[in-house]
Amino acid sequence: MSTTLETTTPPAAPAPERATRLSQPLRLALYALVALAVLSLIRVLTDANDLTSAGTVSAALTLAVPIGLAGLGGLWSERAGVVNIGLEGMMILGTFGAGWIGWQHGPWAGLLTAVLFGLIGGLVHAVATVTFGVDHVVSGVAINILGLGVTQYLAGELLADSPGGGETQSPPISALPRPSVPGLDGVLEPLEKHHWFLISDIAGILRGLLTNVSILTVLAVLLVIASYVILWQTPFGLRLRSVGEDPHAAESLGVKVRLYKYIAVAVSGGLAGLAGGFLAIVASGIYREGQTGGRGYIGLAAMIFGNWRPGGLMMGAGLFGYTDAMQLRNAVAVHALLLVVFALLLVVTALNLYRRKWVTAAVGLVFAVLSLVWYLNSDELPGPITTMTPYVTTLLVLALSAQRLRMPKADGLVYRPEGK
Amino acid sequence: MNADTVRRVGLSLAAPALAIILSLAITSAVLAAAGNDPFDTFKQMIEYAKEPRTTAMIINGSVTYYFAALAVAFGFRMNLFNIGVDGQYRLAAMLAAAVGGAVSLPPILHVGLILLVAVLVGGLWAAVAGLLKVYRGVSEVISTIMLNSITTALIAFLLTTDKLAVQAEGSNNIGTKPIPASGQVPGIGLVPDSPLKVYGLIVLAVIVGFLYWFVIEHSRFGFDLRAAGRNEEAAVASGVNVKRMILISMAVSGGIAGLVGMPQLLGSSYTYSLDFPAGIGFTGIAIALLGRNTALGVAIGALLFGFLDNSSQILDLEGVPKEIVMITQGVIVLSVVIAYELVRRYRIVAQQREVGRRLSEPPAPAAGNDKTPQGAQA
Amino acid sequence: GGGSSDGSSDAGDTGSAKSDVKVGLAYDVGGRGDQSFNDSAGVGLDKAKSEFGIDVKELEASANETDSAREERLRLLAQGGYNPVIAVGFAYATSLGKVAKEFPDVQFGIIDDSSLEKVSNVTSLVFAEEQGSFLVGAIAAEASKSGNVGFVGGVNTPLIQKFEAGFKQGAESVNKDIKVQVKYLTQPPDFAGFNAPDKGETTAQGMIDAGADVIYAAAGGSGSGVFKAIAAAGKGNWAIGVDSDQYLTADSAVKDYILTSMLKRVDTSVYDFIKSAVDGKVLTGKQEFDLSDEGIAYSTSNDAVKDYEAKADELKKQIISGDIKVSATP
Amino acid sequence: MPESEGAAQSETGAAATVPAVELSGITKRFPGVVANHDVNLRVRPGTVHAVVGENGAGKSTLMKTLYGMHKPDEGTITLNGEQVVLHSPADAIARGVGMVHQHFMLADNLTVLENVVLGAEPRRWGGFGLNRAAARTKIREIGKQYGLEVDPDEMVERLGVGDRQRVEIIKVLYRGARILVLDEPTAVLVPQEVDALFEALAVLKGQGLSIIFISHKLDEVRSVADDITVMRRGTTVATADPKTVSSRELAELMVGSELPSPQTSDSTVTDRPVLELSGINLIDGARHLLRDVTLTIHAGEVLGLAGVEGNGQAELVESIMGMRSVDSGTIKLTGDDITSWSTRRRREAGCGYIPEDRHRHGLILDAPLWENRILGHQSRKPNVRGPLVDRAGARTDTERIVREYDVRTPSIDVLANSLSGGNQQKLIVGREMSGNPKLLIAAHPTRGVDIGAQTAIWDLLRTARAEGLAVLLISADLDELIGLSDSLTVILRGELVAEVDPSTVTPEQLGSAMTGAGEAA
Ligand SMILES: Nc1ncnc2c1ncn2[C@@H]1O[C@H](COP(=O)(O)OP(=O)(O)OP(=O)(O)O)[C@@H](O)[C@H]1O
Ligand SMILES: Nc1ncnc2c1ncn2[C@@H]1O[C@H](COP(=O)(O)OP(=O)(O)OP(=O)(O)O)[C@@H](O)[C@H]1O
Ligand SMILES: [Mg+2]
Ligand SMILES: [Mg+2]
Repeated sequence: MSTTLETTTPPAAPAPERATRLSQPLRLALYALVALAVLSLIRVLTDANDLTSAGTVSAALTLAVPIGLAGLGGLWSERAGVVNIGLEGMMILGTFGAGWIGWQHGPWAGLLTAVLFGLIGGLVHAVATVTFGVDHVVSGVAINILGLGVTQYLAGELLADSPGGGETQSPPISALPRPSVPGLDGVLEPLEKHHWFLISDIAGILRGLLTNVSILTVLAVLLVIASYVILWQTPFGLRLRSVGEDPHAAESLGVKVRLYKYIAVAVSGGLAGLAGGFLAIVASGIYREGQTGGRGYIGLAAMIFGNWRPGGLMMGAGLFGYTDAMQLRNAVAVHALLLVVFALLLVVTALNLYRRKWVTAAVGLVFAVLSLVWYLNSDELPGPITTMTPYVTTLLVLALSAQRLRMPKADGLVYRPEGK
Repeated sequence: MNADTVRRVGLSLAAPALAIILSLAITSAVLAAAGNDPFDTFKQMIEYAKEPRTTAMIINGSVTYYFAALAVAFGFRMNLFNIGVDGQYRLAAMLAAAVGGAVSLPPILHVGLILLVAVLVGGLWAAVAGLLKVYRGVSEVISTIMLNSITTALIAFLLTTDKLAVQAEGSNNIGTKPIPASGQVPGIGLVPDSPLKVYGLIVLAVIVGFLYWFVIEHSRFGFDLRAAGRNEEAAVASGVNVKRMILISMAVSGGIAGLVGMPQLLGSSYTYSLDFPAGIGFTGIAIALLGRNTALGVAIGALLFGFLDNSSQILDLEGVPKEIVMITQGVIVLSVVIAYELVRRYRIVAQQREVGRRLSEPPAPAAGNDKTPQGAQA
Repeated sequence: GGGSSDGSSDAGDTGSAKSDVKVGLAYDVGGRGDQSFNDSAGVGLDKAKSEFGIDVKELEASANETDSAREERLRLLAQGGYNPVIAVGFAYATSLGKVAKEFPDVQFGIIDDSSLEKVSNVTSLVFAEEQGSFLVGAIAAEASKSGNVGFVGGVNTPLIQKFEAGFKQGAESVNKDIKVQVKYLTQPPDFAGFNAPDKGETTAQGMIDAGADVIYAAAGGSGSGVFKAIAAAGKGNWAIGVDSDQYLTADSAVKDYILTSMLKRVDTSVYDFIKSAVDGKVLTGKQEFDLSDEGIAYSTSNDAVKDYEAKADELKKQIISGDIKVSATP
Repeated sequence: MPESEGAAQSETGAAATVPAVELSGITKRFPGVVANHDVNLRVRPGTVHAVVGENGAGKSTLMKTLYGMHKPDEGTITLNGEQVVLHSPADAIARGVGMVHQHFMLADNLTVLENVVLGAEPRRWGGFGLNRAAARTKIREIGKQYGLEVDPDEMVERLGVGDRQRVEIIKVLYRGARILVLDEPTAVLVPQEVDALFEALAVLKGQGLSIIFISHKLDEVRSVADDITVMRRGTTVATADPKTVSSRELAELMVGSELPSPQTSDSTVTDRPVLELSGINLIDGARHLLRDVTLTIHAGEVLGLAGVEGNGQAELVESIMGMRSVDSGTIKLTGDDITSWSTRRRREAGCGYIPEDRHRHGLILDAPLWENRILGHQSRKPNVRGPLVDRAGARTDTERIVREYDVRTPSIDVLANSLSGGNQQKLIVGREMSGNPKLLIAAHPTRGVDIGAQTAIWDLLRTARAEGLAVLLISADLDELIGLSDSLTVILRGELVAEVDPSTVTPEQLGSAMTGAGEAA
């Protein structure tokens, strides 16, 4: 018996992932600290103080939230096995809902409408994919077209004659409160201004994160945490994820597969709508046609980037928001990023050498040298190039670390109940 | 059997019909809700579409869409989602235009060169995503999304007067050096008494469409492609080198994408300028899905979208918001697949009934005997 | 769009002396209600409409459309008996080139393009944006205490580069070693830069953090974001608007921070053009609007600008007299 | 047959207590298919009741009905004397019915714990949270109680089949089932694991649980069951007493055919080596998947590879087929070094492959049969002409396979997924046999396939072998392995640890060698 037990588990199996999973928070913290140190060092060398300034961080936050929320929407539905390319469309619906109601009845009402509109988009997706078993991508693409068409059509009908608005934009929406942790600013600002190694960086980051933050940003962060708790720490979440991993197994244990898929996709839509609401109300204070600018897709990317997990998703969105803030705010800092890339590549190359992956290492080295040379032979990047920053960075990071992605087993598969 | 074929044909017609009816109904509802007379609106569009010039415009629009949709469809055939067609065709068009404007060659060669450049650029740009997927495991969905934005920046970087662009006197536009006559493709008077000619490259579209069909359906490569698309593991076991397939199909998809801008470039604008149409790649996705990734279906889808886009021009003049057609397009994509899905389910059930009829008869032992595994001893 | 059709219906009763001229106007992407470039043209049209009681038809453009679509829009107007027909934005140049040939007896006007000035039935309505930008640049330099000002361009096109060029020269004319931060929000064909207040705000914030205290927003709808950032930075920081007098249109929270606006009177050009047609001696060829004819100007509705007007008007004279040549390219 | 019916009567008469399960007159129709027709089954409480029948006889369908996965069109279900209507598995579970499915119903990316508690989660935070701690303890208890130990926090995808089987049973016990349905639970187990399973069943029985047990292995059935019900063509045709009935009689009741024995006729082994592996090593990061594997298969030889699943068989097969590239060592096919060849080239050189998982590696389920026939032969006649696919050629050859290998299908245009597994398997065998291969790698060629099809496949292997085919046979069915092989090698932890003589070895000895218990002995 016991011998059987030992041998039937594949002996070749590597150290169980659990062990690593336990120490993961520590590892991440360590990584973060190292990364920060490197960043700080480069900041000191190049005195591109914007690399870790409060301004950058808070801008990054604002830019990351819509992507993060959209990605979170994607995460909910894909965890239940429904691919959601329609995020963009649902987001567009959200922006319009927020603008249309927002300028008349205030931001909170607008926000609610945004969520509602997104949710409707989600339900359409659910009906198509779950009830009619349509290919998920097709439905998603259709919803993107619909989202655009419906909003433009409605805007023409509902906003054309609004004061200070028009067919393509809403009148301004009043802003939401931006609370701060009291007393913090006074302490951190001087610290940051000294530009000390590491200390000022931490001060800057804290200041960016804790002062003058939109209430909606706070809400967004809470939603990410809540999503983790709900999906990974509750029976509801377990059932929802099981539906995305193996619907037939779930079904055989009495889980109402379709119900959970519906809930997940609806929530997904609601979150995408909220992302749109954030864009309109917090980021812009106004609804404008084409406001989402493909953020739905970026959100999707962030989710995959984050390996279908809230933490990873947050990192993905954060990285994107940070680099985007960088390129919008400060060309010098972007230029300094070249050095960061150089450092990053060096580390990775070292790892590859250690792992005896010669080719990969060589490639990495080449790119490292290139970025260094580029840095040394230029004192600013041309405007258009800087706008590439977030996209290139995302690709770069993925290329350096994309292997162990694990999407839900039944993700994107059309589910048909036993015997149907 | 004959009755079968009749039914099969009937079914394959049922789906599109159902879809059209559904989308017309919904569109009408939306129109009516906003106080516009649906019937009148459709009449307007059709009347307008029947004008020779508009017909020509519709065909031209469809030609462009066709390339885009084929590019996407090719990827879909082996489960690759190339969202990057948009970036691929823009970069290809821009560089091809630059080359075409820079050189002077005898007509055929000149055009050939431009097309070649376009295909190569599109293919290589797409191959980047392929490489990332094969060697670094980066999902092509992300990489192509990112590459689209990178393309935009790249073009902006290159399209300046000190690099590839020229600025006409008094113009605020900026574009590549215009392609001389030798590099232009004359239009064809396909539509009788239309002052507007149909893009000469419609011929190329037909050829590419045929090749697409032939390669996918009749070649070994196509078989491997579809095998890898439908069951990758089985394909590997059968000796398909999936990594290579991914690279090739990504590159081919991008190559076709490279052609998207050509009808416009060589048939009408002759330069890649700031107002060169963008976003066709995304329309292509919708059309590819609408056309079930088949050469013919995609052609029909392209014509449908071409019709809706162009004939909607008249609506504004009549005070009907032309965004309505976008709603129609979305609804069509959705209702078509729903219709196909319903028909597909019906087919499967029918087929199982078939299997059942032959396999499981009323359990009378007499009938049973000849079917017992006894017979297995061959 | 839906709103536009009523233009023709109630034309009669608004006007005083009903004219039988029918004016067609094709907007650029963004269309009526963009609180910016297109609206400015709309204002001119409305003014003409109510004064001459003319018939008007406005058509909207849609994003990512082809030349043939623009062409068709102009053609539809010309066929519909509208004369003159006005095309708003340089994107129409190519298509207008073709359509103008088809309708020799229709007079076309195009804004922001003079590549067709040789064509007899096309009137080019163009502006010397660099001149006005020069003045606000000078004002910015005067108003800046940090000797560090910013330029936020909506989309990186030659047209917006004219604004940048003028602004830089103006600023330097006052303070030769002033620092001018320049940023374009997006690159064509991504025209989102003209309606991305969030991007505008982030960029402006970055410029302020980098020391700028006056920022010129040549970014259409994204300007509101720039104003927000300036207002957040508080007293002593100034924003400069563009196209119309944004001190009058911006919402109360930020308006006081809008020192002045570079006025590009698209409305005037449209109005003048229509008027000339109504009067039967239609303007032709290249109609350049600049400081001399007030087609380009800077707004003084915010009293804060008073302190700098003297200098600005001084420079204005020199530009008009030609003592100062303002280059249109950065 | 009548006398056995009589036996059934007396049986029921004898049963004094209320039956735990009584299915009467159950009829279940699927589109066009009568899967169950007037099925009657009664299970005495506290007994193991075996249900046997050929593929497609309707066993799984019947059990799914009992488990509430679909409603019967006719007939009644009575549990412990109470007639019930089951709308969903949830209902069945609530009434103490639990089912272990024929094909594992486990989510790979979830932990054992999550798989077990799914749908019946212990709660905390006032019913909102998932109480893992409680679950862990309960699972450990069950483990101790029935000797079904599995680490609750292990990812299922890391488990071998034996452990997976345990998890399935724990799932059921966790829900406090009193009636257990096990659908072909032993198909993938080695004798030691089977024994372990049966020990567990004994304990359960001792606690008064009733167990319904489905299997194609009749000896097994006779050793474990208290009662046997035989199904054929969708209906129950007899009940039998395991103490008196012989496997042969059972087989006759099932299919009217005699129980086939996989004895090989006299050896056809030649001295022409076909496949030569020397010093094959396969390393994946830290894991040594194959260590120094060296073996030779000659023409006309069937080499049996015995081993508990997950000990490197799959990796070995994939290395031979070129789906993995080995880190060291050489592979020779009839003399040529093919170590660096692509899979396609190896296939062209005459490597046939019957994969372990026909659905994943063997077929394109949503493609018609004739396209599936091309699969793996994309570069060979009659499927292709030059760079083009030769539809006509492929179709006619598919017709041939369907004919010669008795694939039960209405036409070669139906999709592969509308064939029963057994028939799918025959199609694959036929395909791999065509283009006369030199080497055939047969992984579990008869898994889940009924006796009739088994016989057919065994015969095919024998004939091919006689014609000089070299076969590498991998199977969990040790009788099959011993019966067919000319020589037997045992693989353990990626190493070839023992050579045994099939003519002398018993399944038990082989089993202990496979589990490493042999090493000690
Ligand atoms: N979901 C279904 N839809 C349609 N027909 C089905 C379905 N499930 C089973 N059948 C039919 O019922 C018959 C019995 O299938 P079942 O799976 O019960 O066979 P089985 O006895 O379990 O075979 P095996 O011993 O191989 O498991 C099949 O031959 C098939 O024709
Ligand atoms: N979900 C389903 N939908 C339609 N038909 C099904 C379904 N499941 C099973 N069948 C039919 O049931 C028949 C037998 O199914 P099943 O999988 O039990 O076959 P099997 O003989 O048991 O195969 P195996 O030998 O692999 O167990 C097949 O012919 C298949 O067409
Ligand atoms: Mg079965
Ligand atoms: Mg079964």
